Amino acid sequence: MMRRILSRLANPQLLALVGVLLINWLLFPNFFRITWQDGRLFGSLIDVLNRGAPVAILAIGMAGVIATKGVDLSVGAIMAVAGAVAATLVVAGYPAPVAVAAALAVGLLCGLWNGFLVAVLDIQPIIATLVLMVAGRGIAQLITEGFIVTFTDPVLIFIGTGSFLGLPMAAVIALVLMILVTLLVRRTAIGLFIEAVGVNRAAASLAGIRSRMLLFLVYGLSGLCAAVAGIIVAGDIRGADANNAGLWLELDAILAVVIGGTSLLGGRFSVPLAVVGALIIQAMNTGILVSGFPPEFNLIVKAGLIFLVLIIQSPLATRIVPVRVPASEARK
Amino acid sequence: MPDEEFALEARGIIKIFGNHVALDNVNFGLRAGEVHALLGENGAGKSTLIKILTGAYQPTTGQVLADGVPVALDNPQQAQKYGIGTVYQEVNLLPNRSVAENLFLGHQPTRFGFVDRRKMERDSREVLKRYGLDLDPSSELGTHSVAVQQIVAIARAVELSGKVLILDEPTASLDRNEVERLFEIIRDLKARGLAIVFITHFLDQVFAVSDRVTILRNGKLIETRDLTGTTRTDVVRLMLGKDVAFSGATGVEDARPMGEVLLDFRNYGKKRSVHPFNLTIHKGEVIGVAGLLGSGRTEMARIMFGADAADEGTLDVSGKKATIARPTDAIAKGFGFCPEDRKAEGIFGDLSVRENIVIALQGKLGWFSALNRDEQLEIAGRFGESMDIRAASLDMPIKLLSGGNQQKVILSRWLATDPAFLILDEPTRGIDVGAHAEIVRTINRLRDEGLALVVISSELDEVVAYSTRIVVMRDREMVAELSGENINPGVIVQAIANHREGPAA
Amino acid sequence: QDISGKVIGFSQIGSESGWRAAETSVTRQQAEERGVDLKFADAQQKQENQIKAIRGFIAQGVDAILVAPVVATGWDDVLAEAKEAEIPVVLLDRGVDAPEDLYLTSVASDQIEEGRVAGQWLVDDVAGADCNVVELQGTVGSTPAINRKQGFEEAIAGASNIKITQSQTGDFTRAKGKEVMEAFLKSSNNGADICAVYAHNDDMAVGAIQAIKDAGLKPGTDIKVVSIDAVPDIFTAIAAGEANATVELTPNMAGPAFDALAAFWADGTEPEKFIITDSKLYTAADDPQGEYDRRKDLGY
Amino acid sequence: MSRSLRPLVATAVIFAIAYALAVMQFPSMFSTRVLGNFLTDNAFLGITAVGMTFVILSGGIDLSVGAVIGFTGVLIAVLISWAGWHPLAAFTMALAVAAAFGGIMGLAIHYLQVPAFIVTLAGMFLARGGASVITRDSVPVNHEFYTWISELIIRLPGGGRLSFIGLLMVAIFILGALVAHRTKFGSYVYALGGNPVSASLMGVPVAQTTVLVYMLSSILAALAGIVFSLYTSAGYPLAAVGVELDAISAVVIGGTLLTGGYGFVLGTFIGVMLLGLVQTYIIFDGTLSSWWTKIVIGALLFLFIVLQRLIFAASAKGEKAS
Ligand SMILES: Nc1ncnc2c1ncn2[C@@H]1O[C@H](COP(=O)(O)OP(=O)(O)OP(=O)(O)O)[C@@H](O)[C@H]1O
Ligand SMILES: Nc1ncnc2c1ncn2[C@@H]1O[C@H](COP(=O)(O)OP(=O)(O)OP(=O)(O)O)[C@@H](O)[C@H]1O
Ligand SMILES: [Mg+2]
Ligand SMILES: [Mg+2]
Repeated sequence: MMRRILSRLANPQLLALVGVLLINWLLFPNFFRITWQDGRLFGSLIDVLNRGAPVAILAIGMAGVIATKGVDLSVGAIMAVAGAVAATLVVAGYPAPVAVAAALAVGLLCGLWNGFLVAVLDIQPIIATLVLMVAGRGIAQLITEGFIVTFTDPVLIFIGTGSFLGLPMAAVIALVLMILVTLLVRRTAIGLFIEAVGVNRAAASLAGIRSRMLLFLVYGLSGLCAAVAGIIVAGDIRGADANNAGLWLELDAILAVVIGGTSLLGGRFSVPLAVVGALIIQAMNTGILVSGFPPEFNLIVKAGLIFLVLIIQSPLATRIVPVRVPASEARK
Repeated sequence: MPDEEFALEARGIIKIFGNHVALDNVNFGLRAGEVHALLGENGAGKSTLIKILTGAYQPTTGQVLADGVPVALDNPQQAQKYGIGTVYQEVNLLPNRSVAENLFLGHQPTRFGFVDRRKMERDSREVLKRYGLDLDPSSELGTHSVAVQQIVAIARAVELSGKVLILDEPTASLDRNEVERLFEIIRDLKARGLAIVFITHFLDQVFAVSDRVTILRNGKLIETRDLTGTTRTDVVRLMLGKDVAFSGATGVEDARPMGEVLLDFRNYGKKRSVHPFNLTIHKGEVIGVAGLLGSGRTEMARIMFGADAADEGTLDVSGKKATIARPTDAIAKGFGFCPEDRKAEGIFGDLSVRENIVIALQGKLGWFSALNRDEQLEIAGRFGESMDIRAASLDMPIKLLSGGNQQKVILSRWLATDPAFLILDEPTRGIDVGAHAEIVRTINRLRDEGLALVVISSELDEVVAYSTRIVVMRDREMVAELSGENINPGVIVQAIANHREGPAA
Repeated sequence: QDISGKVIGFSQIGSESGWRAAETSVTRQQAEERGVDLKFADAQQKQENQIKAIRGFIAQGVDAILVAPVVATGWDDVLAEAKEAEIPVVLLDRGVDAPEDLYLTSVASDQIEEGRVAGQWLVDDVAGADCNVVELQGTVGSTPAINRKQGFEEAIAGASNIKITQSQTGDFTRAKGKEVMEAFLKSSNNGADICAVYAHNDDMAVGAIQAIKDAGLKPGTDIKVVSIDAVPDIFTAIAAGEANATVELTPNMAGPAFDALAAFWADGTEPEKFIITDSKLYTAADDPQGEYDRRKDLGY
Repeated sequence: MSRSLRPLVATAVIFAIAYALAVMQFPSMFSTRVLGNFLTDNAFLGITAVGMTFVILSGGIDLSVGAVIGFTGVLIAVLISWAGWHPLAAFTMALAVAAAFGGIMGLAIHYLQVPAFIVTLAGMFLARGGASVITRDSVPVNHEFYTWISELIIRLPGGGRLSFIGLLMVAIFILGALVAHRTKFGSYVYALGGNPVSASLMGVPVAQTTVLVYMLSSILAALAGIVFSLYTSAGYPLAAVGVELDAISAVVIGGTLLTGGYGFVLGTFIGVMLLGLVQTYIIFDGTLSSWWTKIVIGALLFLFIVLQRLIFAASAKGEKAS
């Protein structure tokens, strides 16, 4: 048992995360300093959790999509739509729970639309979700009519900036979602079916798996996760910024999932490792910010990190240093 | 004969996958102008040895020599340079490209640096004619049947082989005529001095064309010997390391008491696919399906299982009307289906053996009553044992298993669902003698346990051995139903060949 | 000076910020007031789309073209084409690096001046006291980011007491502004070492204000906030004492443009080549609540 | 008709119908001016899309092309305006750098066995970042060579112009089609997209082909960058953001399967023209607000894909019946 836990901790993703954090610490000695302030924890490490949460939440949904050999480019736009819906509703005087529920429902609907294109019309996922990626942001702007819809609703603001047991609410939500989704896919047969569909859809259908329903489920879940992230981001800045909310975050989410060891060719996937992937990306972003790096170098550092993580993970490296195959270990 | 010069030779080959030794110090020499059969059970390491000889894999240790000179074969391309042409075990061509391009890929005739398509297609037509195929070389390979694809693969390998031709189970999806034609070509090439490696599980074919035989067992070289003066029993004994009686060939048995009617297909069919057919299947019955390649057997099986939905006729299951529009409907009624194309429709390559076994059962149980890992292991372990699945671990990806073991896994997958009716499409294709006998035994056992089975097979001896009735397909139409005395190869061949006036239904 | 019935094409950059949305809606308003048939094309932040739009307008035979150029360079060919087709072109809110005879006039603010006004305010406000400034830049490489940085640096060049200690890009967005400010606070002794934040636009400033509050400090007092654009939300913050100053960039660039066109068509009056809009400074002394009310319906 | 030709025909038919409808509403859309603009304005996208077609045919994807266009533009501008190089020398340099860049991505994809999506995403960050490190400004290019090229136009009756870059795009499409459909390299690309394992066992030089495909894509992206620099007479690090998505859309609308192995270079040409048509239509309409523009583009994208599906499905049925 103990050994299993230990060997699970010794996977490349966690090692990479630790590596990035250590580099941050070298560049910025106060990186690990955490203080207690106004009933919440405060420090760069907490920022990593807080700022990493939206991408982590996107990655939770994206992992399932990628495991079915798909990809969801629309999540950034769905974030904007969900934020816009929630913000306009509270501004129009609806109670926050209604606004949140409506935003989640809209996100789910967007996801199901993607599922419909992929599962029923059989359109390739990149293109199917590209439709909503382009149109979604327009829909969000249509809802906000181009304004940044600022609100003062305490519930929405709490979702974005509050804290629970000293931890940022966004991180808590991400954690809870991660656990729920992991349980959903691993305690039921859904995870196995997702992988089966991703590996061989023809065989899956002959083995009696309803792959269409499953695709609806994963894209729906991805849309729902995007909506959660969208509400958080809106709550964080107390406003729905339809132009910029979630802009290009789909790429970060895909990256997180891939860093988490899920192949873009479908098959084995791990939700918790996708979250770790998101944290790696955020740890690096935060590191650049606190260490005072000139902004022109941000992208280059990011590219370097991707290569590093991928080289660590590549079959070539596993041949030299035998590390555990991450995905199979992540399974219960 | 240590210093004999071989056209192609493998010396002291060891190949280790992870911690599994697939080949253990194997020596293998090929003389020019011989047909050399490479035999062994499923998983013995035949395909692995071939892949090393052709540069697809690198040996862990050991050497490959061409004409006595050590050569480094880093990829299949280099092997082609040495005049080695290969048909790998699974059909490994490009379904998205034209037949002509599949034949000539990498060696296309060119004019002014551009591929000369017209010449390529003309040449293709000629090459294919030698195999009795008359088809449009510019058509997509994927639109043709597996058999045609297999022939194209063979033709390609023959075209490429200046010196050595390697055939890894080339006959698995060929019918008799095509096999005969292949043998003619093999004899012809042999006369021209080519060295030919021939892997098959059909011992008849081994004795029909081969000069020498090398036998592998569990990755070890057992023996290489001349085939003259060797009997089948010798070969089987060497392969298995023990004597076995081939339990299938029971011949005509007394009519068995039939169970009650399980399925009743009435005018069942699908337009443009399978003519409406009538078939009643009882519990405890094996219906053999015979027919030429492309006669529509697979299509019939798919319609029965709902993989393609029937659009006419009715079906009664246990006396009650039933509609089967998709596989889940069929599975709910207790059907199971082992498809013909294992790789494309059967296995989940990256998933473990365990998951491959439990997946259909889990599909039947639905999303929310998941089998936990222990239950999965128990089920997989049970079938692993009873079906004698050879895998280093139940948690290894199934794609690493040999073909025969993969087939056993798929069979186990359906047995785990406790089916009432099983459709097996070519269940013994590409399977060694031992596994073959085992599958035939399993079919008999299942029948005795009261299952109903439909088994499609191109091997008449085999069909005759276990069927209680045989239906014959021709041109996508069920043309005959044979039972009792009529279950013998002679009558079946007649039924397949005859036009219209086949033996009475 | 009636220009009603004229067809005028407007190639807008996009709708990447509230300010730009306001510019679009003000332009539409102005067009409607004057009875102009406005053809609007959104370029989604891409120069190539703007060039396409201008070519499209030419092919359609519009009477005049307004362009808010996304970058300064690369307009020679397409403007020459418009000139050849005898269609006057007016540049809005940014200039271009092209021969001046290729366009009728340019209505724009002076972005360097905006940065200078903001910097001068800070110089005056701290009045000689030491002040470490953190800077939230706009999108890396964008013209306003470069110019506003340059203007600010020019203004504080003379004041050795004012230093920019950290500078990062906040991409002109609230979310990034907040995230970057959080990091600045962490690396400046929880904000104790920061005296002021200079944001290249108000949106980032709004984000930064929230970050400062989250860190337990008082924006506007503990850390001064100065930014550019004068969008409604910053006036709310100024009114609440959470922001100190903003420099106005008016969204009404189209009004002067239409006026110039009207005069040009009426009697061929060549307008001034550069019509510079005001870069007015607003602080708590300028009735922030009133400014907010005046702007809140402009489509920011 | 061969099965794989069908999506191509479908796209062509859709384009013809869509164009006809647009002309009915705005007769001035049928003019040599608009047709000439189609070529000139989409030249860089078209050239990029040719490279993308090869990449997608081989079963990969290249997200770095937009960034390579931006990087190339900056590199050229800096070499010409700051270092005083002759434009042709700068072009050669840019193409060489791009070739190396694409080659390295290809090597990483093949030898590290990392999905192309991720490697080229890293490539995109690298190229975009590299461009901003060289300069943050938009650097103008003022060289008589540029003026000379921009004056190389064939004037058509009715105010239309065939520009050098527009014709260059057409030439690249023709060359691309020849390479894809008539050379061994082309057949290797299709083979790779069909099934890389089979391809390798059939003796396709997989490593070499992969590297060459990404090299080709980067080189063509750099050529597109050169065209872009001629088009705008400047280099700007943020130029051509998101062009990769336009290129992918064009390729897919043109009937090439993203899974690889099926498709035509000519289809991509029609795909590019279709995207151009949509944009031109929206400009001519001139009433759409920013958000409606996005929504309409998304809806049209959806419409084209679905129409193509329907035509494809209908003709597939027709075949079985015969
Ligand atoms: N890439 C691989 N990784 C790990 N193990 C492998 C790999 N390829 C083959 N093996 C294992 O090596 C052994 C030999 O396999 P091989 O395919 O050579 O058998 P074979 O004799 O051709 O069997 P069959 O008659 O069923 O085709 C098997 O146990 C198989 O599981
Ligand atoms: N619409 C059609 N037109 C012409 N031929 C067709 C059509 N549909 C199917 N076929 C051919 O009919 C044959 C029926 O295939 P099927 O796989 O059912 O036969 P089979 O007897 O199982 O043969 P095999 O042993 O090769 O699997 C195939 O060879 C296929 O090419
Ligand atoms: Mg084998
Ligand atoms: Mg069959």
